[in-house]
Amino acid sequence: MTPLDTLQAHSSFFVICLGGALALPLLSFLLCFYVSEKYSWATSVLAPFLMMASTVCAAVVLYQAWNHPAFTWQRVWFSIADHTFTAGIHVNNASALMLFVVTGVSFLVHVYSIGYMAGDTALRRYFAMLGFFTFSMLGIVVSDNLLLIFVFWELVGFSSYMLIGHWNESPAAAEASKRAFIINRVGDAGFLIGLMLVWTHGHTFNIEALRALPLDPAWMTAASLCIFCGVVGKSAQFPLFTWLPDAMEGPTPVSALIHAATMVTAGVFLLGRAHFLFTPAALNVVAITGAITALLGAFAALSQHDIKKVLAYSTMSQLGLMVAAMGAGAPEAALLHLFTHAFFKACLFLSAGSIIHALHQAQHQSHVNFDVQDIRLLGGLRKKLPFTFIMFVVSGSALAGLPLFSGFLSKDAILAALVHWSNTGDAWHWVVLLVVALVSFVTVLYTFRLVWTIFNGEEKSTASLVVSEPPVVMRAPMAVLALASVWIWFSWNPFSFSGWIYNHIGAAKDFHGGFVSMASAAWVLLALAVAYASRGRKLDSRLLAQGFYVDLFSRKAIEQPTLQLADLTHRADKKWIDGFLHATAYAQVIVANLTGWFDRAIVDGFVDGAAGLAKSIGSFTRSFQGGKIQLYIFWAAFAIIIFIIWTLL
Amino acid sequence: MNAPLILFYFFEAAAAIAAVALLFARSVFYGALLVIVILLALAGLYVLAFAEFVAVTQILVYAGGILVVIIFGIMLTSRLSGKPLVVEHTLPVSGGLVGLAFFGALVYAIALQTFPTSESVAKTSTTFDATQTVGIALMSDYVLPFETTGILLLMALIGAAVMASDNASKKI
Amino acid sequence: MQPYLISLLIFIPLLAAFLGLFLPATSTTSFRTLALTANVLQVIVLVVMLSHFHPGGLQLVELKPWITLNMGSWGVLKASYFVGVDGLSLPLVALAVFVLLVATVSSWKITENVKGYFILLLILNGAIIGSFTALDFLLFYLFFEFMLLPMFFLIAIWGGPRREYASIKFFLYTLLGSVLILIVLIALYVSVQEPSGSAPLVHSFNLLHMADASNFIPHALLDPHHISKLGPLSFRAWAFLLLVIGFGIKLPMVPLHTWLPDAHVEAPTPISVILAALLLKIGGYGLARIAFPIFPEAAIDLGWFVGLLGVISIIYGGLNAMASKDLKRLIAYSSVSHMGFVLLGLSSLTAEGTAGAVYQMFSHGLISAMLFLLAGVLSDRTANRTIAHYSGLATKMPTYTAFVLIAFFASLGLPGFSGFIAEVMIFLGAFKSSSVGGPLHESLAIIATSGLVIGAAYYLWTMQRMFFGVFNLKGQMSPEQLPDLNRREYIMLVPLAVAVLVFGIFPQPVLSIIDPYAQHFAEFVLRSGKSITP
Amino acid sequence: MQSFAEKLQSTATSFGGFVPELVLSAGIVIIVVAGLIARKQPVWTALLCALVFLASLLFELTYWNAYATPRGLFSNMLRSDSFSAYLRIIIDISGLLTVFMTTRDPKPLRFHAEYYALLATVILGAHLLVMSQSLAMVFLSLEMISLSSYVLAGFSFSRHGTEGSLKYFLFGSVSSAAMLYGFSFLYGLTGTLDFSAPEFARQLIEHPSPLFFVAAAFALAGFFFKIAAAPLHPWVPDVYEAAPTPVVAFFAVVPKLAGLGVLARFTLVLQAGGHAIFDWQLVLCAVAILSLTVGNFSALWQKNAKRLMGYSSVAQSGFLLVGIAAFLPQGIHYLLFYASAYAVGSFIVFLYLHYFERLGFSSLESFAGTGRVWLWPSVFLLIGFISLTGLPPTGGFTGKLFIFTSLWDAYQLSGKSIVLWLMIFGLLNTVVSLFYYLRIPFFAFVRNGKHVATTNNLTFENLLGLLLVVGILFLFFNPGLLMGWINKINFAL
Amino acid sequence: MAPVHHFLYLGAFLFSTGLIVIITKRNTIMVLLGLELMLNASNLNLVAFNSLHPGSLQGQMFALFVIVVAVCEAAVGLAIVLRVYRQYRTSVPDHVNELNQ
Repeated sequence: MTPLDTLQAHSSFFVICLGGALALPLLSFLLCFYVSEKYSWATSVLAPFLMMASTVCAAVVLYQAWNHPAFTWQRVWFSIADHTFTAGIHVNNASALMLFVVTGVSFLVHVYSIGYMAGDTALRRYFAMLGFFTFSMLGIVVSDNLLLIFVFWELVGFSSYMLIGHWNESPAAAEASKRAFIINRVGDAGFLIGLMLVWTHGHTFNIEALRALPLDPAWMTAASLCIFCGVVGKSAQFPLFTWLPDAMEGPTPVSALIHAATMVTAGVFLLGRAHFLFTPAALNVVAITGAITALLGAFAALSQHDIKKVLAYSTMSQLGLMVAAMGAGAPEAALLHLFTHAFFKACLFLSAGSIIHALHQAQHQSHVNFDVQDIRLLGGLRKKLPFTFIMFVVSGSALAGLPLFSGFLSKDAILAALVHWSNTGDAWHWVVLLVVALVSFVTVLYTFRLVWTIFNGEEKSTASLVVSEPPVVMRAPMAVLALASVWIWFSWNPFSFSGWIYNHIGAAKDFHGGFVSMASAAWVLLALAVAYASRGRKLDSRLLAQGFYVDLFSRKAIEQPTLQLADLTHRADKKWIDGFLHATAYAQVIVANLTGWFDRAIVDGFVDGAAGLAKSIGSFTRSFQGGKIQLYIFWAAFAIIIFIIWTLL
Repeated sequence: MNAPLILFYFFEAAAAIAAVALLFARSVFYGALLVIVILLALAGLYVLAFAEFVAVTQILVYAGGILVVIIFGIMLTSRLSGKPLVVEHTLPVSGGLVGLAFFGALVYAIALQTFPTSESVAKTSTTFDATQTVGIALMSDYVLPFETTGILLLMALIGAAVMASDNASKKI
Repeated sequence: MQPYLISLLIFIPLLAAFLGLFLPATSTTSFRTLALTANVLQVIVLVVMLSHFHPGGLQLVELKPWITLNMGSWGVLKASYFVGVDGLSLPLVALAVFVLLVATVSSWKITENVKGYFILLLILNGAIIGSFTALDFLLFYLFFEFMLLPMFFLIAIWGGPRREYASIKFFLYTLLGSVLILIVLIALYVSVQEPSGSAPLVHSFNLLHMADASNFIPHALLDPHHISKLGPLSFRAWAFLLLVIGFGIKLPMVPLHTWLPDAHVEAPTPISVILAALLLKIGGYGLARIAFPIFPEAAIDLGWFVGLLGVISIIYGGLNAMASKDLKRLIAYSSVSHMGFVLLGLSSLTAEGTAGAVYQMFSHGLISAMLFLLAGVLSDRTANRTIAHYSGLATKMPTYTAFVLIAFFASLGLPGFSGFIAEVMIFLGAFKSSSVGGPLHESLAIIATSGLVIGAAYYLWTMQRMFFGVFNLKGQMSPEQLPDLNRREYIMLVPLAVAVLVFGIFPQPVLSIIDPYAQHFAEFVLRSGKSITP
Repeated sequence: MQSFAEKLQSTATSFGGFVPELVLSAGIVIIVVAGLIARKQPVWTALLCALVFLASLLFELTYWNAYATPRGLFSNMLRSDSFSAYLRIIIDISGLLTVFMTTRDPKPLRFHAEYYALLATVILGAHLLVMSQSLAMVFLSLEMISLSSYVLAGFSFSRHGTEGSLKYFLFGSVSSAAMLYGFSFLYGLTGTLDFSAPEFARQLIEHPSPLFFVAAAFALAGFFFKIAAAPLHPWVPDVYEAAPTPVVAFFAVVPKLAGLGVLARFTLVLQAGGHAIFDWQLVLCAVAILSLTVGNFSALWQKNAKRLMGYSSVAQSGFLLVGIAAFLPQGIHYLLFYASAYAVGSFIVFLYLHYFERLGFSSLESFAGTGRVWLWPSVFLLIGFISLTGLPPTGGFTGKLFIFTSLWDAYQLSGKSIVLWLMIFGLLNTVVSLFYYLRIPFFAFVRNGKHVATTNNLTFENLLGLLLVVGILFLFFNPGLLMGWINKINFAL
Repeated sequence: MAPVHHFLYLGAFLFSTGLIVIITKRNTIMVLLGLELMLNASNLNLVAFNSLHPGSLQGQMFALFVIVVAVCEAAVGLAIVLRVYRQYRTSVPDHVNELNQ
């Protein structure tokens, strides 16, 4: 099928909507920079409006593309020799859905930001970068070739850098944004190597074309693992996850966006996109990495004290689950979890943001200062923030995987896939399954702990504050997202994950999920009970609180040595390489002095040493300065006779 | 051993001994006298080598001219001290070694050498009128060097006059 | 008109320099106007040139006899005024015209001895264009050397506090390089004859003739058909190495790079711009134009070495940049790192790598010009470029920070900026090299990717230290000294930023010019290199 | 054997090819006499001297075609050919320039007639030297140059001048005595004083011996002294520092080129077309390398401009020797080209060193800031230095390109590694040389000095400088003109 | 007549002696004397060699010219020495050493 044919297969309305969905965020980015300083408030109207338009377009695209042949469109980007590098769009069910989810969540975050960021000095930059962030993510979603994905991949990194570091006067934010970008770059370097492998062996980056190529498993394993490096960086997998908790320094809506729809999900989406590249060997690595990440994230979330960090580790853990599912050969399950997670995690963050926002406002009024994100200082907020409480509970339930919530469905899908996988493959696959089960248990624990600490019990530091619910622009998005966290949107049957999404975003394998669903429900309820029973306990583990010291390790073992190496090379540059130059300069002095021997009379004493060293020392310094003609003659004669004797011999 | 040969070795020995003495002479004046001895001895050798004209020139110009000039120079440059000028040595060891090395290398090279002769030596006689031949040669084959020498002499004298001119003595 | 376009481009500035000699030294504006007029005229000529150029081989050629000496039995020595542009030189010429225009505008800050400054600048201008277009080795060498003295004086007279040391170092290094090139030049033209083959023998400096193995005089020491050895390598390999070192100094290539940081730190802003954006490129240009095509078999044999040096440059330069305490020095080291990519790309002997290398030269010209202009903004205001003395500049100079951000991200190879295209193609080419018979091992490309991380690290760290955080100054500066960008700076920076962006998103116009050259280069070097191997 | 009459006849015809030298000889006498008459008018003697040189130059040019066919003069004492004629032309021009430079000196020149007569004598000696092919004539003309030079070196009449003179004299006479000693052995070994005679070469080839080598080495020592090559160079810096600048300019060119001319002939005989048992190429290469090293490295740390130029002169001898060491026919042509470029470059430099010396600048530091005030002189000086370094776009570069070309050719032919080393070493020395050549321009343009002066750019000096600068640039941009002329020169014995 | 070699040995001896004198004597006039010795060594050689070629007078003629040149050298040399003495009040060459200070 030529690109033209596919174009005709879809209505021009579809194309316009697709273009709109992609271009409007970019337009938002450009326009926001053009708004003058004076009217910067206008951006908070303009950007959400454009995002809304984009969301509508995406909805149309989703509606029209759903269960239709994939829409493809290609242009030559540039060409070299007989190879062309194309830029193209490929929209199938998964990407159309992702398109909608990304734009939708982004729109909600935009709206929420109107309230949350009101009064910020750099509002234009904020909304512009939000637009750009969304645009970059959309780029990844619809691109039809790996190079283009890599391009947007990096742009996502860039926009996250800008957003995490939005409050760049704060050193911590600046540090966090820098680290996020650099750690992502480490993964990207791996991704790039993967691209090189693909190019060298396949001579194309086009995903569909690659799918059709006869491929050699050895280099496919290598290439897919390299590409997985990129995923590890972007989706915060072990060991490159440390940037994610740090990224909480950014504004909370940004965190919501990063964790729900953009950035971290990009990795999982790419895994789904390029899943055919992964050989079983590579998939094993993927599964193990995912399981480790999920486990680490879940346990680390247990002993965090910062609301956002708990959520961050929880995201990491959830991403681990998705990656593990990918590794287990169930991309549909992973994607399903991706979508459900997008909504409830966004809701969780926005709710957390709501708490932070409300308490900040209150603090501001009563001039009290404490860390509003530290849950040890919070408590009993249920009465003061009832709406937020409900939102938190709903989305938290989804996260915990309680039945009737979306999380239950997708987690079920993953578990079912893993059960199937462990039945068919090597024995150690069971370990992964067990780990995942453990993770879902721990998820319940920390979610319960979070909700309980914040909303139940006595008020601590907040007792004296006059706290009010956030404005409606913030509450509305939360409500929408909470609504999207119930099962109904994903499958009619609250206990069966094989709904319309699961069955159509890929070549879904139908697992017999009934037993797993029951077991899972029971498991979660057991966990809930345990959580309630241990509600007062504190888990103070430095190991967990510090994220297993991976961060510390990377600082001590990688960053510091690198800096020391840089220092070393810098000194080497000055001392050795430059020093060599200077040494040659000294050598010149020496040579000049040696030749000066000829002209001057250094050797006066040397030659006549036999006659009397003492006598000549006096004339030594003087002889240094000027020429004695007889010495001139002596040296000339000496040179000649040496030369003659040397030749005669 | 015939008389010329005895004379030859006599002159050689005289020149050599005088030269050795010159090496150790500490008075310029004695040095000059020793050089006169050498020059005269050489003149004798020239005669033995059938170069009477050169020998005569040697005695007249060298011993008679140059040396007088040099002795005159000694007088001029030692007039302040009044006492006999004592000459120190500089670089005696290294200078001597270099000189000896030259001598050794030359003797080594000469000893290995045979020289081409254009005609048999026996044919020449002591009656060969060198002076006339020299005169003819100077006017024919050697007219260019002869004239060149003239200009050289002229300019050397003018140059010497410039250098020695008294009003040039400024102390800067 | 068309046949004289290149000559016009070369001689407009030289003529202007000559005219400048007769202007009164007191009139500052007249020199600015003169230089600017020359630059604008060059831009016009360039536009005409671009409209006449069609992607393909050598074009707009001018070939005039210059020196023809009949040396009797030895033959005829022939050098010509031979200029032309192809896919390699045209982008660089365009870059040169553009950057020189920016540099002239940036020279408004110069107030001392304006006459001398602008005359030297104009001479430098002509010499740079000349080097990029010359196709006769002697002519090339003339222009190559001709750049040296103006540059030397521009650094030494108008430079910073340690200018004398820096200028002499620059001069010595570059001269050393050019002497090495001279050795090869002599050896080459003695060994090469014009293809006519008739008596008398014509020794030609024509670079195209030199690149044809059949033009070598049989049994000459550089004759590819009778390879004579000197030590472990053949004469041709030695010659190749000499050229690599000679041009590598200019490039600069580790470990021959130490002149660069000093020269950059001390040079006045416009000169830094020219140095980084144009002079370094002449090293890469020389390798691509002279070293590789004339000694293809040596390029295949020793390409791994060149590539290795490239990788070392990438990493070593990056590490040094990380440890630099002076902003300009940091940028200078980043240039070392980026020019390492050029070496890597060229030595891959693939079309991708070559095109990437040329594109990298082009793009680095734009980006480094921008970086040095930005560094110049700070030096102009406070004469202090120590990174540690600043923090939180973003609040005080937001526009400036925005441009710095763009330049930094462009330089670290963010997609959307021109550097990305170049680096990706170089990586692809370098990785692919061994599979098409090129000299590079895959591991080189893999190791080189670490340069991406290092690049991000030092730029973002600098960003964090200087621009983020709370506004604070150290070292006897007051905030009043730091107004945001003025109109002139804005005018200089915007076109560069736009160009970097445009060529990052739409590389095809430039690549279509480079492409025929790159294909020909890779194919030619590989084919003729393989055919020469004894 | 010819009859006396025939000899006289051939002598008489010899004068036909000897007109410039006759003019010079007559000129010397006239100048001396004129000096006695016009004691107080140095301008007249200068003009007279210039006229003599000009006449000599014009005669050289008119006889140029006649020189194309080589012939022996005065019973083969001299050889009249275009090779020597070319060098004589450069020598005459140098003489003219020196006269001009001298007249620029504001201080009254004492003994002016003697001064100009001595200049003319050196020129005459140089003429004779480049034509000589008899060892006797070589010795005589060399002495003619030397003795006059000793006096000229002391013409500043200061303590330093005298010291330079003494050192020059002692060193020079010892070297010429050594050379003479070598000549005497050469005579004994070959039976002839005419080194171009066939039997001279035959004896060399058929009876090589250690003594022959020693003798030739002694003879070469004298030549090396004259061209200021290491290891017979130690006198150079002292003399250059002490002598008046015009004289130094003169020394840097005239005796050097004259010595070079005879050295080229003599070594060609010694090498005997490669049949010689001793490798004289090796000797020349070694001396060239030594001169380059000694000259360049010692020059690096000099503080006095003229002393620096002294060492530079040693290094330049090394480069000139490169041209000879190639032992190729075109090598001689290239050598002549380089020598011309060297002469022009050297005169540019000395012209302006003299200019600045009159303004009171002689140490390198004192040049600080002069470039700002005396722009054109400084720029011309810079171009002169660039030419001496051998960078484009000057004739110095073309010359260097040419001589190293012939060296590479020589290497291709012989495969001797020393030749290759000389080439690499020589070119690398260019870098070193630039270091000191640029020091004066560096001080002049880069360092700041306090000079307040109004300058007059339209002096005859600057016009002359401009002419020379244009010449040196022309030698780069169109070397064909001069090279075409040089190519007509047939250099053979 | 004695073999020519004996002339040459003496010549070599005189030459070397002259050289030693020139290098070692701390008096300019002595140095001049050494110089004369060296010139005479050459003359001796020339005359001796000429005796091997009786038909020609080359060596002898050369020797004559050398003598004349020696005169010139002596004259110029003495003039210089006198000037040195007048300006430096010394005839020790080592003490004439003010350049390059």
